[in-house]
Amino acid sequence: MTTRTLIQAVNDGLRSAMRADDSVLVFGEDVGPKGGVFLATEGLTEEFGEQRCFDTPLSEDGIIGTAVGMAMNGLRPVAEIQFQDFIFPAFDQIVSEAAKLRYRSGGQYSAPMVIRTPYGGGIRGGLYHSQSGEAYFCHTPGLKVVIPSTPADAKGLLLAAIADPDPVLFLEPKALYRTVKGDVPDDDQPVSLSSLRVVRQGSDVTVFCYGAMVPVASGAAEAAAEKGISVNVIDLRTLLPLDEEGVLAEARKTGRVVTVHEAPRFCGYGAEISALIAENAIEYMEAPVRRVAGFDTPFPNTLEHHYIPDQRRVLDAIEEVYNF
Amino acid sequence: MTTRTLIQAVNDGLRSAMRADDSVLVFGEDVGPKGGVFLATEGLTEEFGEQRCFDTPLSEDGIIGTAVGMAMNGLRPVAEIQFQDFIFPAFDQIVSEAAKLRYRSGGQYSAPMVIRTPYGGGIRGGLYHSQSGEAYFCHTPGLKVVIPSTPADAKGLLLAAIADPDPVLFLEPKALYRTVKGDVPDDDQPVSLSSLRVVRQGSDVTVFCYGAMVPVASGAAEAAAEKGISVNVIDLRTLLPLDEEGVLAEARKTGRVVTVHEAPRFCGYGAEISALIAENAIEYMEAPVRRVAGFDTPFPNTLEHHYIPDQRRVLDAIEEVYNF
Amino acid sequence: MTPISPPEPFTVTTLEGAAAGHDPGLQPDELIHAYRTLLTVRAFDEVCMKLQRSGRIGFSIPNRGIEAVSVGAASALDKSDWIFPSYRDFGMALYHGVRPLEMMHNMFGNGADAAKGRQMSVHFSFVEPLHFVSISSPIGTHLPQAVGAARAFQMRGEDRVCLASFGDGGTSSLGFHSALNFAGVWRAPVIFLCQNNGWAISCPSAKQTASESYAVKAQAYGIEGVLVEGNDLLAVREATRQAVERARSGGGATLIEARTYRMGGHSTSDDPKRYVPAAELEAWECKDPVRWFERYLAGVELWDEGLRERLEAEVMAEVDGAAKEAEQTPAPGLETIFSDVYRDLPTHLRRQGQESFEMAQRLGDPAAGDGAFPL
Amino acid sequence: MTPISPPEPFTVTTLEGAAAGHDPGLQPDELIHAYRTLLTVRAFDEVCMKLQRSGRIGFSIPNRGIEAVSVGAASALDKSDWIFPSYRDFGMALYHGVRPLEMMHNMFGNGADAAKGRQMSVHFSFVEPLHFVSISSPIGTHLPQAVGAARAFQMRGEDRVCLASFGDGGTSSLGFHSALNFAGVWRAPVIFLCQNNGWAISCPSAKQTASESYAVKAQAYGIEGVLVEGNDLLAVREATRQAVERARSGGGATLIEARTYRMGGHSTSDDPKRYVPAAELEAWECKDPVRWFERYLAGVELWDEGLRERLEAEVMAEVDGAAKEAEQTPAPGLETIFSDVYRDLPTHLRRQGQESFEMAQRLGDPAAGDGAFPL
Ligand SMILES: Cc1ncc(C[n+]2csc(CCOP(=O)(O)OP(=O)(O)O)c2C)c(N)n1
Ligand SMILES: Cc1ncc(C[n+]2csc(CCOP(=O)(O)OP(=O)(O)O)c2C)c(N)n1
Ligand SMILES: [Mg+2]
Ligand SMILES: [Mg+2]
Repeated sequence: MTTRTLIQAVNDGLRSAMRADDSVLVFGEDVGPKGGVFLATEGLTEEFGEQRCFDTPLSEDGIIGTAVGMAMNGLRPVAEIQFQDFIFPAFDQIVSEAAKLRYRSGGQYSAPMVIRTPYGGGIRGGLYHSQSGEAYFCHTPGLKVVIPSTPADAKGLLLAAIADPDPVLFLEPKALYRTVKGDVPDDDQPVSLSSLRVVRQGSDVTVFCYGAMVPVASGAAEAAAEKGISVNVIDLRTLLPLDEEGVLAEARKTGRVVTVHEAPRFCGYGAEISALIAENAIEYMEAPVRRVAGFDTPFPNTLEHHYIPDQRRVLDAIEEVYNF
Repeated sequence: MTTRTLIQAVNDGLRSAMRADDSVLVFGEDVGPKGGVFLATEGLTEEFGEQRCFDTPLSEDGIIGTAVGMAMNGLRPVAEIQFQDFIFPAFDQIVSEAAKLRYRSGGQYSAPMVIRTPYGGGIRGGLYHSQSGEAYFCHTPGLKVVIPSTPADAKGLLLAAIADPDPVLFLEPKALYRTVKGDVPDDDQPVSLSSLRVVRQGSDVTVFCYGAMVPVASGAAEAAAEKGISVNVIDLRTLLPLDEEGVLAEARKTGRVVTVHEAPRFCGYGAEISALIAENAIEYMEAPVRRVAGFDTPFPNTLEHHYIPDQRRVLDAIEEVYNF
Repeated sequence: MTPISPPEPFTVTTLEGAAAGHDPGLQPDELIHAYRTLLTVRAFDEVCMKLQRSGRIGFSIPNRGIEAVSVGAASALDKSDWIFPSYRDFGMALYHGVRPLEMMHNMFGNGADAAKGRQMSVHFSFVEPLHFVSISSPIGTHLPQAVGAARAFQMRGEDRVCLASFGDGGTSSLGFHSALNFAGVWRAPVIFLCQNNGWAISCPSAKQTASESYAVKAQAYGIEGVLVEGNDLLAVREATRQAVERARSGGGATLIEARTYRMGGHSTSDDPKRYVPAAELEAWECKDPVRWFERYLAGVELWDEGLRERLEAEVMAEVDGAAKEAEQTPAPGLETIFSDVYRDLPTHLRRQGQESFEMAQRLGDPAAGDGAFPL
Repeated sequence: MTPISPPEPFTVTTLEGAAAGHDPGLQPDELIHAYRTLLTVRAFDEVCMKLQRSGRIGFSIPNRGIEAVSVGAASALDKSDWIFPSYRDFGMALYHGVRPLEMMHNMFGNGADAAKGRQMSVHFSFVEPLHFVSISSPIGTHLPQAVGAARAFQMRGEDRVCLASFGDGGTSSLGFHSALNFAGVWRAPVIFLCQNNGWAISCPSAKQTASESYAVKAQAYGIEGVLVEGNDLLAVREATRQAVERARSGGGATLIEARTYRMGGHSTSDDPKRYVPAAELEAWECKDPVRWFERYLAGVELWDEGLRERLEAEVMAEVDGAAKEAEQTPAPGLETIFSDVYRDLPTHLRRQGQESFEMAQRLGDPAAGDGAFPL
């Protein structure tokens, strides 16, 4: 065990996977000598050479399109998209190609690959360096979507994603890159995808969250505890495929549910959690299923702290469903 | 009033808008001399000339990107994307640009434009000529998303979309293009956006649907009536911005709700309806909120009739929530 | 608009069939195999057209007029190379030994189809006898994929190449730009084969680009560009052979523009009379690639009318038989809707599959549509 | 990799400042205005760097070394033309009369910012005194927009043009490909100005493209391509002037590659020492565009050291004052989160806005972050 920040754990995971398997390649914009704009790939070109960690031209379509081809042909590409906001030029390659290749070829071809990209707000990046686009991808069968919230999960889930036979979108909460620290196993311990993490056990209200909202929800749970409300905090970790049974069990346990994410509320990921509950566990619900989310606007800049759900807003929702 | 098919009504709407306003342009792939692969634009080049209805190179990014620029600069572009499945190369222009231009420029620039595109299954088009991507766009503040299900609405909503000051994605249910006929006003009667349409009044179960699922839901409602179940069928028509109050009122009215769409269930539009209800009307619900949807797989070909929700499946869900 | 004044495409054979001194690099049996493949493509087209017109399949993409491009290019590849085809390239698969029956299964989308009936017809996928990579409908997406697959060959030090084929319309796609750019920078072993058949559905080349030719676009990416007469099979073969050699020897990518002409509609759903000038069709008629190749074969004394009749009968019988067998083959099972989304079936798809089985048992099968496709 | 062996970029002025016989087409006061603009850009950079280093703004994009491109190009435009700028083009806005204060409001994202504090700093938007279209972070998206806006000019028979500016990295973007292709086919009145400053963040040109130059990419689209020395202000002006003339007279689009060099980091968050070879910086130092233009001005007897000192003091005072005023200006109101999503506020946003007001009143303001930006 070593104490690492979340971004260091990502770097550890990449390095470890590259050491274990020659077919693992890392590429994207500025991931080479510069080591990535957040330094997630620092030192990889030095250790593995330009053939295995390299910079590409400025084309996300090219990055993901070539990754699909490499993956088809025996390599394990781990492509970086510099900010999730810039993934959209590659939307077609991800949604039409990576996600559908195995299906449309009757299993003859497949695209085992990882797309890593930082997402979310908190760095005063405005509309285009702050977005949380998970819902766009979670509506796409054939993809897996993973979001870690701790250094240990960042490494463990990344290792599992790289080993996975299917394309995985690995969204990294940039707000947590250097603000969370934690113990990370020195050896390789993949964390299996589609498994929830119970952050905190509680019996009154269940909060479903992921990524940068996990510490926010935990803080709110702590504050709620002081007011005598026992909050169950669940880190979803893998958004697609989701452990639906697990989600329903945690929801039934408390009969009161709050979901939290930074992305806009409308058609956001929280809606799916609400819908699962409304369809399969409504008879257990003792209060409305509350969504705490970004507003249904583009992401602002100066006022981002009003936009991103914070402890106050989550606590407010917890109290509301608790007192309903 | 004239009896028209849905596609004829689209053609009428385009023609009428082009006659009324010189700044309205129609373009896309094969919309000129060929008149569009579904003939939605038939005769427009003849009537208005190559400057106002024309073919473009094969680039959806170029089609939408130039449309944004035209819209900024005083024209009213109505761009066609040949199949909704091929809109993804333009995803960045739609989601990052058209949707966010007004916001990011503090209202100095805006992109009043319409993107028309046929969506949905039923023509044995397989993975890439059948998709229903509405949820991808409904998670995008700044866009409006409209889906007609009758010839009258096709014309009326299209006229409203073209007159609208904001970018509108106009999804046309290709399965209904020639299979529904109906009276269409000869003069211009725009149908205001964000208004629900009550297809059928009922008191036991409310079914929310849109596009090609409207006749399916109506058929199911009819069949349910024979079994003594009174079904309230609501055509949402404008998915974004949604008349949320209207939806909640219709849901509260019956206390039992079914949503229907062709798109995959997971993170689909139905989830938002469920979530709205779970958040604002759960105390009125007497049964689970059931979703009838496409499966969480790519769209198949030979077996598409198993994939697309049909009357049997909708009726089954109606009975289930009724008997709960 | 800038007038399009291209240099002339290069040829190997005169229109009369003479190829003075040119060594095609193919043995007589290989030449006949190429010829037989041309005839098979034509037979396949003909049968599919009839199947479509009689409502037994929904859709097909004719190759009339452009057959020599696929067959000529394929003849320059090894079986260990990978093909990233467009929907107009099944001649390449046939050349390398895919049988019409395997293709017919796809046309009917039946249970024996390699793609398990999930794709529209004409969207083939094969891994044997060579990698003929699953065809995708979105135009251009396969191009950067070919570059990625080629990079895998490079990394492993293999001298294999990828050939990616696409139409004139495809040059406007995003994939074209990314792919040629990455291939240039990576010096990747790829051959980009642009089949310029004059049209992208109803869009003529003059509205597709203002550039002098499609071949000239290679310059923007620092790769080689070649313009070749697409109806001269041996010229296409020669251009491809040179490009393959360049790629195998580390010389990087080539863009080949094979200039040809679509002698019919875009697909069985298209009515070209709305937009194709009759004069153009007429002008190209005399360059029919099958007749052209026959004249060459006759010149080297490998061909007479008798051969054509014999082979035509042979391939027609095979294609016809294939159609009959494919039509009899049952549809895929319901489980194929849910498998292959992921390698392992996740819980939610297992449940959706079960529900859908139960529903089909309880309520009977839903009604199928008529399968007519508008495009 | 293909060695990059470009033709030499064209110049108007020698490095010593001589421009034998060349008529810049600018009056002395206009020349001085251009000079003053260069100095303003430099002062703005300097002040922003300090503001960023002291944590008062989060981010800025320096222009050191490339100032002549924006200013030279802007000088060839009319106020009725539209500019689709990149984030390195605020020199164009300054040239046409936007005041440093308006820009500083954006740098602080305060309530007086034209974009209402919604964008990151350096993402300007102006409609007066000319259309300087809202800068977007995604690279290349503005290029097809410029073509569309130009088509609107064409349709209305106006002889106005659009100038779209972008970096060497931008040539790999999808927007570049679509835009140049559409502009070629439409013969649209657009000038594409590629500022080749050698780097896309840390990616050097040799890894961006294998083409001989960026200018040569014009051929792929049938439009004119020009390579110009980017640090020679009058050469950039001349290249732009010719392109503008061509566009206004119906001759279509031009791609100008202005070759320059980024004499610093990509942004205030970047550490170029990790990747920029010191030798390159040294080689470009002697081509500093401000000094170069000064030598020209001296040659035509418009300049001496005294002028520089006077103007530097003048513009620094203005920029400094602007920074102080902008820093004092209050943040935008909470309602700006919800307005301008649509022209009219829809019900759900009205409700979300109200809830958020109430919450702020009930629970107090949430904590703001420190605003440091990593890129
Ligand atoms: C991204 C995308 N846009 C639109 C289409 C619809 N479409 C199918 S084929 C075609 C024309 C293709 O023309 P070309 O590339 O010249 O190939 P050809 O059919 O002539 O062989 C179009 C527009 C598509 N398949 N993909
Ligand atoms: C689509 C997209 N991908 C990535 C980025 C991140 N990014 C910002 S600037 C930049 C480099 C741009 O280089 P260039 O076009 O040469 O412009 P320069 O900064 O040198 O002026 C990158 C990769 C982005 N803004 N947009
Ligand atoms: Mg073509
Ligand atoms: Mg640059």
